[in-house]
Amino acid sequence: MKAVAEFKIHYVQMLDPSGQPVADLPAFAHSRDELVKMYRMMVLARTFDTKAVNLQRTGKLGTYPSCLGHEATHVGAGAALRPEDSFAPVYREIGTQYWRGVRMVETLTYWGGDERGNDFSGPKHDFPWSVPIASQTLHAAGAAMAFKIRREPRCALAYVGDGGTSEGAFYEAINLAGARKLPVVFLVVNNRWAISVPIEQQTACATLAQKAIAAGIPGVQVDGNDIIAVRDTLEQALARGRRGEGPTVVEALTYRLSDHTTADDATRYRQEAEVKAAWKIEPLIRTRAFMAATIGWTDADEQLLKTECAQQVEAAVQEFLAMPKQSSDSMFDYVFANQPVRLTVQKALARRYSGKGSH
Amino acid sequence: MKAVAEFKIHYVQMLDPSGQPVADLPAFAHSRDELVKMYRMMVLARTFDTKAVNLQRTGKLGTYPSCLGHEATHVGAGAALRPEDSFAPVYREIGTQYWRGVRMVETLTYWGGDERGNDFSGPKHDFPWSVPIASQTLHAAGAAMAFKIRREPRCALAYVGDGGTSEGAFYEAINLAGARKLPVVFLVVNNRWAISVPIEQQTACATLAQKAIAAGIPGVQVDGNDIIAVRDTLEQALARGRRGEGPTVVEALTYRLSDHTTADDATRYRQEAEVKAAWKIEPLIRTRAFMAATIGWTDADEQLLKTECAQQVEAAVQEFLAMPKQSSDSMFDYVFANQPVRLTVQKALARRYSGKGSH
Amino acid sequence: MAQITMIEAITMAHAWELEHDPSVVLLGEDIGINGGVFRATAGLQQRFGSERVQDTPLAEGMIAGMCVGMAAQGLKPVAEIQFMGFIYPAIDQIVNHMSRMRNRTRGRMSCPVVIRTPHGGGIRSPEHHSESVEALFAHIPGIRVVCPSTPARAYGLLLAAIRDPDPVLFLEPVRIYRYAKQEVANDGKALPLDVCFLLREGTDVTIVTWGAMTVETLKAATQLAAEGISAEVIDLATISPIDSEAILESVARTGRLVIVHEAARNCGVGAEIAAIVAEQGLYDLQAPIQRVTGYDTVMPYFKLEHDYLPSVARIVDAVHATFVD
Amino acid sequence: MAQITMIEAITMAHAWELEHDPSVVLLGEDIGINGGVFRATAGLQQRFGSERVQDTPLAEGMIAGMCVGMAAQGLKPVAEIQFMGFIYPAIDQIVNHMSRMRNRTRGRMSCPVVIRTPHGGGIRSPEHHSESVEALFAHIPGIRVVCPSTPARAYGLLLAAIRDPDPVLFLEPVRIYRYAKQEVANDGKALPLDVCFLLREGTDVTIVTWGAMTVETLKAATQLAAEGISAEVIDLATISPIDSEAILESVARTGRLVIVHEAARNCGVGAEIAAIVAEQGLYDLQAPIQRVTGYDTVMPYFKLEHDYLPSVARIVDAVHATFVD
Ligand SMILES: Cc1ncc(C[n+]2csc(CCOP(=O)(O)OP(=O)(O)O)c2C)c(N)n1
Ligand SMILES: Cc1ncc(C[n+]2csc(CCOP(=O)(O)OP(=O)(O)O)c2C)c(N)n1
Ligand SMILES: [Mg+2]
Ligand SMILES: [Mg+2]
Repeated sequence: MKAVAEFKIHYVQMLDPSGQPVADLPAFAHSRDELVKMYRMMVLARTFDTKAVNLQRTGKLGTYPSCLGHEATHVGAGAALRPEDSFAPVYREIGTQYWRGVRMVETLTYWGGDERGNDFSGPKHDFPWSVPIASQTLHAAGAAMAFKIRREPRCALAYVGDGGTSEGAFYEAINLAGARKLPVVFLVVNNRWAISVPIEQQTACATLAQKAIAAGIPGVQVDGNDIIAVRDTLEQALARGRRGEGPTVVEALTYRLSDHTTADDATRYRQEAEVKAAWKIEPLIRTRAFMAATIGWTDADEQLLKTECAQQVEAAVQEFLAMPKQSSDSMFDYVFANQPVRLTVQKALARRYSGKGSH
Repeated sequence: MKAVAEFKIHYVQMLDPSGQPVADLPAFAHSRDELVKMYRMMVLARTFDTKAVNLQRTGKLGTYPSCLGHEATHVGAGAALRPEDSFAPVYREIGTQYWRGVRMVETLTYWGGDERGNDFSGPKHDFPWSVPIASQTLHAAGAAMAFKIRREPRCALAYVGDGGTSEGAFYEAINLAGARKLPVVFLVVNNRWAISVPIEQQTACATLAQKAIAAGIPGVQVDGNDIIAVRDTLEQALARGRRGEGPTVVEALTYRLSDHTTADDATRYRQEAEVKAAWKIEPLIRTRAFMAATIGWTDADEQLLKTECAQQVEAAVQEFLAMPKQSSDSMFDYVFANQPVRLTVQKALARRYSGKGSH
Repeated sequence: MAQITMIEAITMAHAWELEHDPSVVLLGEDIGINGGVFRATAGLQQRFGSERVQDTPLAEGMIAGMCVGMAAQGLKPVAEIQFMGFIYPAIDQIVNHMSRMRNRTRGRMSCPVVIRTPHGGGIRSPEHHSESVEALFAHIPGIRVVCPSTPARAYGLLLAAIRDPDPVLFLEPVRIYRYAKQEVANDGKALPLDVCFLLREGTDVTIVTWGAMTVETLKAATQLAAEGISAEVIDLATISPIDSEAILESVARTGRLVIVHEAARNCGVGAEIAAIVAEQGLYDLQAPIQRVTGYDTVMPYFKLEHDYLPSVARIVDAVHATFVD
Repeated sequence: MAQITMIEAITMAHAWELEHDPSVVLLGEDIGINGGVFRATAGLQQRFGSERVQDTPLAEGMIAGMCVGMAAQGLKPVAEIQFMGFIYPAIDQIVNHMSRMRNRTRGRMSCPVVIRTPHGGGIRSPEHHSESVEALFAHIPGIRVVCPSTPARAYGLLLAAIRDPDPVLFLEPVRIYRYAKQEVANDGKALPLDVCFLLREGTDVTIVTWGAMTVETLKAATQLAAEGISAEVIDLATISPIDSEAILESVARTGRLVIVHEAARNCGVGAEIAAIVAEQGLYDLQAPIQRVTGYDTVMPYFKLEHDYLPSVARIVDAVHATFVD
């Protein structure tokens, strides 16, 4: 039998779990500023995350999906993107958003049950959070189509989870992107779990990067706990897109150290030992070790950073708690630009009952 | 960079376009009975097809999708299936159906605008025609799940077109089948066109067999105009399924020699030269040449076969034309097993107006 | 007999049917070891194994399409869609295949499938988690739509749905999953489909509702009774096909009709009920029909969800309005 | 000014807008060199290039999702779904994103998208090619549903739909794509959305309909006129939001209401119209409302489609019924 097509999936790692370089490092990994900026954002994301989980526990937030363990992937992607690129998140990627200018108070507003949290003060061309799994991959492809038609050197980036790669929308997006050579990168965050379903139950694939082969586009696997590798891989993929060379699927291997969301209890379905092992390879430890070794990052630096992050988070929380609720009018005012009579009538009705709750 | 996964797609051909063997042939290719049976079915399908197109032209049928050029794939698959397997067609695969016992009058009934054409007298466990592209791939996977749960050594087979591989449902089906190791084969008929959209516009993939890689399952490409190769490849894939070894994607490379359907005019979008070239490699010529060389198939045999087929088709047409229309009751009687009052009332109403048309 | 919640009654019905009918297979996202995000299938995989109670990959269209294939080959799949806002990818299979397989094949094949999904809001859920789009499915021929309002009705109607030879969309009102406990006998007895339930007899006005809104409606009825207005409360239960006879009969007695539902008003199921009465019971009406519904807006994210959901006050005012005009 | 068919008017509107608004991009299956299976985009790819008029791979969910992304980044996508029976895979994107992007982002992003699709049956099409499920979309907040009934209205309403800052589902009644020619000025003038059109004035009964059913309804009105019954015929045109003021005003004058549509009756748009009148115009009604609709069955395969479609006779009888009761 004649082989008519051959494929290989490569794996990229630059820092091993202990922070030792295992490959030639890109320029930014030699820059103190860049390293500190990235590390800072990872610590900020983790600080915020802990706080948000607590706010949920005390009833100040609704269900909240933690980003614990995903910081290298999220911040690495943020650092790789240019401001003019467009970014389509799922629901955990605060590390990317904060890099791009979304404010923490907006995250709190959103998970506090208020649409204003999707009205980012930061990058106006970034997509809002997207709860319906995998749907956002098509939005990024659509954005890429807009860039391509307008001949803009911009690239779109969509996140999708390991679970999300089972949804048809994901394949439709990568196939279209391949067929039309769109400037878009699909970042598959393989954190091994989709709520209670482990990756082995989700697919028979050895890697999720190989899903790219079904679209005839490049797929690459990267250590998602290694921010150097993530950023470098994505910078290359995004640059390819901006140069008109087409889409890429990047699979970032990481681990969801938290429950799925605050509404979930992962002890029901996964082994303590697995989580423990994952804590050994988590992203912050190795980045810090690498910084200690290469730029002399000290405990004092660390302490200062943590204090700063805590203060920033606390300020955001205060701003959030002081925010007045939207009025019932806000239900009606953004349904259409040109409001039909029917909605104007209902708006008046809603005002009459507003605040009276359902009882 | 470390390669973490490697894949190859193989191509299977046994008879070249002139009918010369180019590989070791399986046992059935040495059996006169089997060869004649397969060839007979291909000729029957083509005879029926020509007749059906004519019936449409004279208003006796509605839109009809020709199978011209697909006969080796369709009949080869029919021959590979066992009666107890379950088969999910799209809309062209009469060659498979007739092998399994569907009657020609049923095809005419269906394309004549009558649901009774889906009530096959033949294999009761085969799925009806499926117009919504790619949706049937999930039905086959569901059937396979039923076989697996009941520990039955049966396999399901779903067809899907090259265009159909762009629908999310297809990927969802192959991914699920891989993840649960289901006894199902997905037969992708790559006839190079999805109505007016050529395969190059549909996907950036070099082969459609490689879509299997996204499901972590085997994919193989076969010359779809070579009935020996198709049958042999499918027999192996189906046997794998029945043995509990999981699903396979088989891509059959063929060509749609006809318009998409009788409602289409392919001269609007494709080159005469391409069609001419495809006629040179179509399936009947090479099978006949092979039979002439190996079992002494003569012009007289050919003539006799053609006459027989024409007679059989004509008998089916007569039966079809003599069939009384369903009554308006039939609109209501199969909506639910337990008819709600509302439908009983409407059924009486419909009877009152039945036959009065819309004017 | 223990007092149980609706969610427990649902688990109990599943268990009964898994035990008594070997062709019943449960499938859905996280329904296995996790027991479903609302715990509707808690313990069932442990008890019946991972083939009878299957976790699926994350794809709702796939779940529905698999159900079609499994059902056509003799199984009775009971699928969970994690939230109603995620049922949309499954609509193609539901409309184009599941609900018309019997019709398309003249009865050769059929789809005895149940699709269960949480329905409605009011529990501070994330975006897209509070949908109540029963009207979309009520418009589709060939599928029943059912929504229970108590633990006992959840038990009996779910059994009926699983046993029904045709597809049923089974909507589970999240707001009352754990709202009130009730004694429910685990006797395998199904309740009838296609008929509504009289929750409270009355003489002055008929209020038709279903699912979680029965709670506010019954509260409103109590409040109205205190003012001397006797409200009859009907739980639609089977949303499609509608038991129009019962509604018409009630309106014939009371002369007034108020319909309460959580879904958006425009082309909601309330419209169909109003239309039926405007066609077949017009002369019984002593006042214009009133609908108390969600607004024609996106269900707001949870800070405002109680400004969206019909309230007791709105129901009471709507009943009052039928006495003013 | 040439006499043109509806399908030609649609092509003309597309061409006008492609020429005058560089952000307009057409996409769909077979809309390029093939010009669409009904020829709605004939010649447009040749004229505007394959980026402005794009063939897509075969995936409706993809088409809708791409539209969301393109629109959110400033384009105005006009997508064709080849037949309405194939719109189901697109519903997730339409409901969960397209129709609520403005609301979800408090206006930061929006989706000025038009989704065009053939609507209804009556032309001997294969299975799944004759759907008229406008009610599903009418129930969804944040998207308009529009259906023209003549070449001129198709031209003017399609322009309006493309220019509207929010998503519009544009339903094209296949039965009348080439039914009658009309002079249509290619002047780029849009018709208003959200209002209905008075097709025929009358005093005795109001008949509300849309799309292809306007043909049978106008025939019925002519027949009724011969008997001395003066029927007012209203073309809904914008199916959602409904112009209830116009309908209520008409019923206030005529005292009778008949609604005609091709879609299944249960929870069809006719129910909403009936409900509006039963709420706000009850005292104007001199007789029960009548709905003349498709049955609550799957649209039959074409041998029986004319037994399913509302006929002139059924409409006439329904009007008569409003005089009997
Ligand atoms: C279409 C859809 N189906 C189901 C859900 C419910 N749900 C939310 S998150 C989730 C699992 C997602 O897993 P994965 O894609 O791996 O992302 P992760 O949560 O691990 O980041 C599910 C099933 C949803 N949000 N959308
Ligand atoms: C979901 C869906 N979308 C669109 C169509 C309309 N349509 C019918 S056949 C076809 C092309 C199918 O091409 P392919 O899958 O290659 O099969 P082929 O006709 O070549 O056998 C299209 C777009 C459909 N039937 N179903
Ligand atoms: Mg995951
Ligand atoms: Mg094809």
